[in-house]
Amino acid sequence: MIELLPLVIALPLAGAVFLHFFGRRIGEPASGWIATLAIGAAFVVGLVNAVPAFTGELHHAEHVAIWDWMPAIGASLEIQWDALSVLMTLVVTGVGTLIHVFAIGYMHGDPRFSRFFTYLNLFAASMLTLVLAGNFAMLFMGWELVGLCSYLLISFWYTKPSAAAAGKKAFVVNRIGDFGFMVALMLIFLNFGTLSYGGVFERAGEVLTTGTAVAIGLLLLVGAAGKSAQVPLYVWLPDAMEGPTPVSALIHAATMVTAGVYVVSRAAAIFELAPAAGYAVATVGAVTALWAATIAIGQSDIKKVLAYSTVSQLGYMFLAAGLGGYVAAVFHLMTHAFFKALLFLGSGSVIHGMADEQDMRKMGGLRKHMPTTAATMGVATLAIAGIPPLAGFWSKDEILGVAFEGGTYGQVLWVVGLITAMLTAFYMTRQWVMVFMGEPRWDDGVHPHESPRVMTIPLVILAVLSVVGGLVNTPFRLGLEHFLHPAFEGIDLAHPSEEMSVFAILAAVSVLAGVAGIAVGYLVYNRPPARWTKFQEGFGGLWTAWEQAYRVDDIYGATIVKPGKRLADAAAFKFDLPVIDGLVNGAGWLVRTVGSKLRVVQTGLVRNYGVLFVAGVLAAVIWMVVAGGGV
Amino acid sequence: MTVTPGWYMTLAAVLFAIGLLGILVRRNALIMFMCVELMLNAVNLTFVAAGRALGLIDGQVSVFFVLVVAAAEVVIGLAIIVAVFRQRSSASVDELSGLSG
Amino acid sequence: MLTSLIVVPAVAALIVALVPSRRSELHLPLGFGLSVIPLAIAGVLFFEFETGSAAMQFTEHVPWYEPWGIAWSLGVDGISLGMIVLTTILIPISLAASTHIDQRVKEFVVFTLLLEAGLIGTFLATDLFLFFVFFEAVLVPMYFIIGIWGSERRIYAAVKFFLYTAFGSAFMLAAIIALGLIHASQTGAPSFELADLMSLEFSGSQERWLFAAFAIAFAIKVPLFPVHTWLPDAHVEAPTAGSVLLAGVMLKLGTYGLLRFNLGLFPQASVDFIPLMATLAVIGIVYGAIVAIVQPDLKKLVAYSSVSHLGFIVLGTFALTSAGLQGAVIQNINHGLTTGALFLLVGMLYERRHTKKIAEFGGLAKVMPIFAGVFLFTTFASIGLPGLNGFVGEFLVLIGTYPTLQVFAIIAASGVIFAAVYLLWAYERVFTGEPDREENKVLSDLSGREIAVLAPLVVLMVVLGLYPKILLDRTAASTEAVLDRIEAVTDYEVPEPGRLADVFVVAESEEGE
Amino acid sequence: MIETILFFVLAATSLAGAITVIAARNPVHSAMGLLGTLFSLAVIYVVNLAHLVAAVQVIVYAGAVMTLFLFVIMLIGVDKAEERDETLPYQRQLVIGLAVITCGLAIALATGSGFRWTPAAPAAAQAPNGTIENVAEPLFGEWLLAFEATALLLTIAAAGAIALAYFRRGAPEEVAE
Repeated sequence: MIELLPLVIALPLAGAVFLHFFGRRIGEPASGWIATLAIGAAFVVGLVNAVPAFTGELHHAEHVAIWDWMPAIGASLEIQWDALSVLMTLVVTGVGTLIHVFAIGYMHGDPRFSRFFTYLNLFAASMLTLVLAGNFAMLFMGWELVGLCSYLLISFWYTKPSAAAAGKKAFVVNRIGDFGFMVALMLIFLNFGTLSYGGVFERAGEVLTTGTAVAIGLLLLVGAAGKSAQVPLYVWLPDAMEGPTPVSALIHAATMVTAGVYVVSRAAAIFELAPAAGYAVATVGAVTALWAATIAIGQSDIKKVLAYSTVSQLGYMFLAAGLGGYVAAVFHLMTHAFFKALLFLGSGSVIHGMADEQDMRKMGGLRKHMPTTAATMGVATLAIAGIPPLAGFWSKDEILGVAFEGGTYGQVLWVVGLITAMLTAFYMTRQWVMVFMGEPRWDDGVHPHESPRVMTIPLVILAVLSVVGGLVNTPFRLGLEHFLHPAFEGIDLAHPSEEMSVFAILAAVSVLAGVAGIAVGYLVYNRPPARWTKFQEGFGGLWTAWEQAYRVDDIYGATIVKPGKRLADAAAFKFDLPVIDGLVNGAGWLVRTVGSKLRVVQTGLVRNYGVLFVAGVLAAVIWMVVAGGGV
Repeated sequence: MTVTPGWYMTLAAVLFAIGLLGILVRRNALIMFMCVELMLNAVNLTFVAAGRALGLIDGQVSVFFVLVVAAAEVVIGLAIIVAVFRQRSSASVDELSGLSG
Repeated sequence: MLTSLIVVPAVAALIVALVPSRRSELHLPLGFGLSVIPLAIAGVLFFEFETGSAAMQFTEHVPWYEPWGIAWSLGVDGISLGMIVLTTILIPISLAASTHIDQRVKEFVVFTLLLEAGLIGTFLATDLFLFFVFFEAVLVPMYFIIGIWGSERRIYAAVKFFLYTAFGSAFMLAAIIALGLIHASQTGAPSFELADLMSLEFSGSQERWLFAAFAIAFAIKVPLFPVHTWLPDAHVEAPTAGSVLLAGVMLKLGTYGLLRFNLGLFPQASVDFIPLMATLAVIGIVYGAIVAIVQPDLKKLVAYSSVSHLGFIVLGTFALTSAGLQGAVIQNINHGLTTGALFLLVGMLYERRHTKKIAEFGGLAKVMPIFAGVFLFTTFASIGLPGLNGFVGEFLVLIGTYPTLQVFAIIAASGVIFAAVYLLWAYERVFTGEPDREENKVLSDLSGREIAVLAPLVVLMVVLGLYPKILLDRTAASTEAVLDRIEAVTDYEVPEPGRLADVFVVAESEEGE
Repeated sequence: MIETILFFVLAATSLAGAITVIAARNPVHSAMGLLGTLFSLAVIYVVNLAHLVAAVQVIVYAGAVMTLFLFVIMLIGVDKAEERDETLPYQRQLVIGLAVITCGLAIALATGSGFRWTPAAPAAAQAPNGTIENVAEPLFGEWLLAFEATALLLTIAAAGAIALAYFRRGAPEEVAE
């Protein structure tokens, strides 16, 4: 059945191409269902081929070559099918299908309905190319195509200038990350002579000196930071909320942003050789987690909260991956995909119900009007807060466990992780309470209603997954670790300590943090708004800093964008035109002025010419005499 | 002190120089023309003196060619001068500066 | 066969010229019809081309002026094959895109076909003297195309273009003659045949001077950084067809020349000049991109983007690695397709609004969705999105350059970011948002003809992006031959990436004992 | 001995004639000066055994060319004296400068040791006798082509002169006073 694997990419791609040409004619719901069918079929093919992985027979990576792409650098279109890619494929196609179904409802009435699904399918195909790639070149191809689709989908409503700007910003920031990624590929090619995973990872030990390994690791981190919105390069994700909500759910929560974590896990063999790079990844992750969590607290736009929450949770995954806990990272990736997608879709149905209102301060008391959404988002909020037995608890706890085992530096990161867990619980509860509890603060003329079943069904399924998802890899039965182990053979995976006592204490502490966060959130925000402002003033300037996201955009603007423009202006209009063009035109001017000076000699008088003539003859004679050695 | 061809050469050179001086100094077109004739004759003298020195008759033969050229030049030159002077009264060459750059 | 490739366009030009100008509606269709023949010949040539061999194929040799050893000798190999096919593709397309030309259509078609003959001749000539004849001949039709059918400052641009290139090629002529004489002094009879000249022995400085002379002529043509200012003017003023051909093929004369003659004839000098040429290339990449960001005029923006893209090609050429060279040769063709398409699109905008200023546009995507879609597609091909053709060349060049020129490769890779910035920012200002100006609201979308003109380029962009192997196979042998020759003649060691890996293994095993 | 005296006499007359050509204010006087020079040159030719050349010189030059000159002088009526001042700026200084350089050069060559008049071929024992036969033989032998060329030149000159004169008649009659 392995030969069918290329279908996993081909199906959504075919869907995209088909809808591109015939989408408009097929009309509204049909094109949506075709797209969903395409990605659903891909899910089925993936599932069928995943069976050997579940039963443990897939103990070494299968390869399915499609065709040669760039032989000179060992780049070909080939699929690598091992445990890691199985998991990622199932997550991408599974969550993707649910989001496609949701989008059919959400995008109802949009004039470019079919075009939206073309892009969604194209995105699915690109993400699957990234995940199934058998070499770095194809990975980079998926990497950039995913960036393209996020550009197309963020600026889907391109008539809104802010959406277009957000799309461009996302693509450019991603490109900065890709720059780092490309330099990493250069280093890899120089040292290994090929870009295929096999050639690189098997011989990584012998070929790479620690110095190059650290360099490659750090550069991969730059690329991953660009794509997974980590600290320096995260600014594009909050703006990406301009896109339709299913886009935010699919791309900016479940799949694309996890590409960074996937790359770090895939290149585990290289990070194995470079602990320094690993610590860098962990530090970036921890810093991002805390930084984004603080900002999320101050946000009033329902989607912005979730955006910063995603950045924060990705920080967690990087923290785990950096310390060698790849299984923990991938586990959290999976569970996060479930509940974060659910949260985004939930917020989507809230926005849908509230006639595109996104400001939480104008919501409140919606649980009566949108019971299913309220319930499912409640489950997700508890899951992300890390309340047992939900998925979030198991995966976050394992990450904190991995951090705790990671030596003193690990424990510092554990503390940071714990604080972030508490903050996460707080802002998620704050969001839930502001939206669903308390007094209705709607604008007039808004009457929220529950979303149609086509939207609520995916919510329910994702809620179930959020609950069940965690059981896949509890410390009692390390299902996922056993499943993923073949993909990471030769790498000693860091995982939480075995003895139950340490596990129990850690679990208790993290649950305590979660509950504290929920309590504070509930107590503060279940009151009339006046009470909120008093609580918020308690933090003084900090709160406004959080609200404005530490004005990072303005800082970037002032330090990079504005000087860049000034440099470009100077280069174009002060250097290129006047100086270089000046030189060229100057040559023309020079010839003209010399010519006009010489014109004076042409007086038209015969006798002047006579004199010149004689002078010339005399000069020639003298030269001959002198040269001829006469005098 | 026998007369060597060198003497004739120097005489011709002086004549040539005088002719040249005449062209540069005088403004009257006719005088300049005569000076040209003078210079040509100086050249003829050199030809003859050289022919005599080298024992070659060709010296004298080439005199004929110089003569022909001189004659043709005079014919055309004077025709031009006559034509030009129909329009302008003075014979000075300096007025004729129509071709100035 | 090769001579027919040159003669057919020339004869076609003659035929079109014979058609009386009363029947002006006949000229363009006739010209287009005739220009399809060389395309067919080039197609046959492409598929009959023997992929493995690096030698010149289909060679023809007719002595032209025996005493000086000048001959009408043609030949095609991996390096020039791509360019021939590109030329024969772009000529019919640019003719088809020139229906808006109303005055003096006959002369326009005649000049375009003569241009085609000259271009093909330049790429096929293996006799340096013949190469120079075609190299100069190509300037004349382009001068008229820019000078007559251009926009406002066309005379200035045409004269500047002509003089600038002629200035450069004067040096080249001197070098060619010098080569002929050196050949005469070393082997008795003068000859300009490329193969003969390759076997010449040069004294150190002599080779460097000759290299410099050729390099100046080709650097102006490429254009490399300091000598590039003629390009924006020429592009802005040229008509659509002129821009497409200028950017698509004529710029490649420079890069082709650098690869064929500079690397081919002067291996030692090429190795010595690597730092200089690489620096100029990298400056070109970054500088071209930065300046492109703030260009108010769409065509100037694309012109400066060409400076940036061609910087990649020169960098790949002078990286002297197999991947780098292949990348350079492929990027020649890819850049021709993407930038050709961009110029066609800008030309179509110009036909509708008679302006190229970005500020004049806004929100066109709402009014012209298909146009916006194709423009975005071409933009991403030009930025170098994997899956499309721009990426293959740039990626090969960057990956190939790294082993020899680490720092240059990294700086060049930053060019990838700027490319995204200036093109997407331009796209945003022109296409997104609400169309605020009245004139923008009534613009018509792409007509059937325009789609037909763009379709082949779009298809090629995807095909070459996903399956560049058809081209890579044909160029691999020739580029390897160039590298082997340089390795043989000079002490330069072409780095085999991966061999380092074996080296490490070997080194470690020795240390191990 | 006799030749030296003759040389000095003839040199004196020709130089005198040359100087009167450029010095005389009246064109007729300069014409007479030129005539004197021509005659003294003719005699020099005789001394140098170039008899035919001397004869031709007298007939063609003195006879035809000078008469033409005088004819033109009288025709245009420029035979009155004219002022001698110099109109062109710097002209006089430039000419003096050049004259000085030329004399300097001449003196330098004359006194300098290096420059001697060394005829290419050895001095002939016997100077050629310029009789008609001796001159005619090479003129119509070796130099035939040149001879024909001169014939052509003369016809062109004649045609040119007529053309110049002819067109003038068409033009409106300017008053030439």
